[in-house]
Amino acid sequence: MSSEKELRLAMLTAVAQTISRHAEELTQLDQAIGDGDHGINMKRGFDAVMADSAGLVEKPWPEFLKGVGMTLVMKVGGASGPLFGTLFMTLGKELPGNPCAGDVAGALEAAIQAVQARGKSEAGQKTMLDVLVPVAAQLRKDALALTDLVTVAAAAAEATGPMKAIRGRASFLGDRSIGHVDPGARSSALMVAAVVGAVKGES
Amino acid sequence: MSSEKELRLAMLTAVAQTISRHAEELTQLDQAIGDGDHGINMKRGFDAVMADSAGLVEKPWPEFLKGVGMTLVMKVGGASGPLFGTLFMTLGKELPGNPCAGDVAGALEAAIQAVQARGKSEAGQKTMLDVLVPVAAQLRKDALALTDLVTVAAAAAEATGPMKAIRGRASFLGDRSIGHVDPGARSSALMVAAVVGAVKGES
Amino acid sequence: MSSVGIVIVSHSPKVAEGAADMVRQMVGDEVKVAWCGGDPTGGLGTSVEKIMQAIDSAWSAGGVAILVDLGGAETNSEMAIEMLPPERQGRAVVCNAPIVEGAVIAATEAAGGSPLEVVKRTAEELSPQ
Amino acid sequence: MSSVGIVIVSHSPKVAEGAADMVRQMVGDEVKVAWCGGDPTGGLGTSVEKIMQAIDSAWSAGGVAILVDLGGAETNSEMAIEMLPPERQGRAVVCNAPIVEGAVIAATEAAGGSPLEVVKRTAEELSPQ
Ligand SMILES: Nc1ncnc2c1ncn2[C@@H]1O[C@H](COP(=O)(O)OP(=O)(O)O)[C@@H](O)[C@H]1O
Ligand SMILES: Nc1ncnc2c1ncn2[C@@H]1O[C@H](COP(=O)(O)OP(=O)(O)O)[C@@H](O)[C@H]1O
Ligand SMILES: [Mg+2]
Ligand SMILES: [Mg+2]
Ligand SMILES: [Mg+2]
Ligand SMILES: [Mg+2]
Repeated sequence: MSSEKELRLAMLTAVAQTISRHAEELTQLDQAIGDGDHGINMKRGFDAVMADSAGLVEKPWPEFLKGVGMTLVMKVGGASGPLFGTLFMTLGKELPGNPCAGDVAGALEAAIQAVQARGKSEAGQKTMLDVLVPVAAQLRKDALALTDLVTVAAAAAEATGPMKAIRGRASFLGDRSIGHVDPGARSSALMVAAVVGAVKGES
Repeated sequence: MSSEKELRLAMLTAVAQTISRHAEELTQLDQAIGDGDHGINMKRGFDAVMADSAGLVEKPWPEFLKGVGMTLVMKVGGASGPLFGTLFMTLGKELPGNPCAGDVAGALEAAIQAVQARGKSEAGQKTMLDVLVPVAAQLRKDALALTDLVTVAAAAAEATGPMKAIRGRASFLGDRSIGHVDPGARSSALMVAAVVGAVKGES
Repeated sequence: MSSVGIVIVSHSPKVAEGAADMVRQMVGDEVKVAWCGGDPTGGLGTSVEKIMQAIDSAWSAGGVAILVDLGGAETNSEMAIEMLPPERQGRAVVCNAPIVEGAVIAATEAAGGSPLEVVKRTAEELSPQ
Repeated sequence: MSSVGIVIVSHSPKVAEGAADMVRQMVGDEVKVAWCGGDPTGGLGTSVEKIMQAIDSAWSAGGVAILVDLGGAETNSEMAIEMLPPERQGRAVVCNAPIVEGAVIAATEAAGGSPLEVVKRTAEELSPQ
C-alpha cells in the first residue's frame, strides 16, 4: 500500500469516526437552532463514503476528493450536503495529483469560493464558512503549523456562538440564534481536527 | 302549509334542482379556467341544504336564508361556499320577517357588499359579482319585472366571457381567462332564474 | 402553553400534514400545531368545519396564526374566524404568507414566545416572495 | 408536449405529492409534473438523486421549472441542475416562489404554452408574498 493511499484511508476513517462519534452532539446543536438533523445527515453521508472507501482511496487525490464530495452531495440530504460536497469536489479539482502542503491553502480558498457561491453566503453569517475561512487563512499563513490549525478551527467554531444567523434555517430564529454554536461550524472543526490527526499519524 | 312556507320550499327546490342539473356544465366551465370543481361544490352544498329543507322552510324568511347560507358555508368546500354563504346569510340579516318585493333590492345590495368584503373583490373581475351587481341594479329599477331579471342575469353571466379574471383561480390564467364564462357567474344566473321561476309558480 | 398556535389549512390534506411534520421537526412540542385539508367530502378543497376544529385544537392563550394556500382556503379560514366565539376573535389571524414556508417560520417565531402580531409579521416578511 | 414541465421538491414527500395533486387538478395532463421529497433514507430532507430523477421524468423540450420549499431543497436542486447533461443545463431553473402556491401558478402558466422565463416570472410575481 502506497503511503499516500494509506494517508487517504487514515484521513477518511478519522473524519468518518469523528462525525459518527459526535453525531448526537451535532444533532443537538441543530435542534437548538435548526431542524435537528445535522448529525444524522453528516453520519449518513460519511457512512456512505466509508462504504465506498476501498475504491475511493485507490484513486489519486483529485479523484478521491471528488468522489468523497459527490457521495456527500448524494447522501447527506440537508443543506450541508451540497455545501460540504462542493467543498470536497472543488478541493479535488484544484489540487494537483501529487499535492504538497503548500498547495492546500490555495485549493481551500477556491473551495470556499465555490461553497459561498452555492450557499449564497459568506463568513460572518454563522455557518460552516466561519470555520472554513479562518482555517484557510491560517493555512495561508503557515501551512505546516498543524496544531495551530486545529486550535484555530475549534476557536472559530466556538466563536459562532455569539453570532446571529443570517443563512440557513437558524436565520429563522433571528436574535434567538445567538448563544448557540452553529452545527455546520462544529462539524467543520471536527473534520479539521480529524484530518490533522491523520496527517500527524495519530489514530 | 302557509303559502310563504310553500314559496320557500319551491324556491329551494328550484335552486337545488337547477344546480344539480347543471352541475356538469358548471364543472366544465371551472375546468377551463379553474380547478374543475364548481359544479361538484355547489351540488354538495345544495344537496346538504335539501337534506335540511323540511326544517329550514319552517323558519321565517330571515332565519331560513341564514340557515341556507350557513349550510353552504359549511358544505361547499370551495371559495364559492363562504361567498354564496355570506350572500344568503346577509340577505337573511337584512330582510324583515315579512318581506315584500320592494325590500329585496336593498337587502341584495347589502349582501353584495358583504360578498365583496369577504372576497376582497368587486364587479368587473369576472366573478359571481358580475351577475349579482346588475341583478341588484335591475331590482332597484323595477322590483316586479321578474322576466327582465332573468334576462339581465343571463346576459350578465354571458358577459363575463370576454372579461379577464382578476380574482379567484381564473386570475392565474391572466389573458387566457378571456373567452370563457365564469362558473360562479353562471351559477348565480341559474339561481336567479330558478328563484324567479318559483315566484312565478313555474315548476 | 401560551405561545401562539399554528394552524395549517391546505386544499390538500397531504400538504397540510406534511407541512405540520416540517413544523414539528423545527419546534418539537414547544408550539401547538394543527392542520386540516380537503373539502367536506375529502376532495381537494377546504372545510370551514375542519378549520374551526383545527383552530380549536391549536388554540392557545396567545392566539393562533393560520397559514393557507390558495383562494378558497383563505376565504374559508376568514369565515371560520368570524364564527369563533367573540372572545377568540381578533386572536386568530390569517397570515399573508406561503403555506409551507410560512408555517415553519411562524412556528419558529412562536417558539420564541413572540406575540401574534410578531409571528404574523415574521412569517410574512421572511418567506420567499 | 413542449410546455414547460413542473418539478416539486419538498423536504416532505407528503407536501410534494399533495402539491402535485393540486397542480393536476388545475392543469390535468396538459403539463408534465413530477415531485420528490425526503432525504435519501426517507426522513425530512431532500435528495439530489431523487431531484435528478424528478427533473428527468418532468423533462420537456421547453425545460422545467423547479419549486422548492426551504434552504436545503433549493441548494440540492441547484446542485442537481449542475449535474444535468450540458444540453439540459440552462433549461432547468429554480423559481424563487413558494412551493405550493408557486407550483399551481407555474403549472397554470405552463399550460398556456409560455416559455420557461415567463413561467418562472409568473410564479415569482403572482405568489403571495
Ligand atoms: N447558505 C448556507 N451557506 C453556508 N452554510 C450553510 C448554509 N445553509 C446552511 N449551512 C450550514 O449547514 C448547516 C446545517 O446543515 P444540515 O442540518 O445538515 O442541513 P439542513 O439545514 O438542511 O437541515 C448549518 O449549521 C450551516 O453551517
Ligand atoms: N374573491 C372572489 N370574489 C368573488 N367571487 C369569487 C372570488 N373567488 C372566486 N369567486 C367565484 O367563485 C367561483 C369559483 O368557485 P369554486 O370553483 O366553487 O371555488 P374554488 O375556486 O375554490 O375551486 C368563481 O367562478 C367566481 O365566480
Ligand atoms: Mg438541519
Ligand atoms: Mg434538514
Ligand atoms: Mg373551482
Ligand atoms: Mg376548488
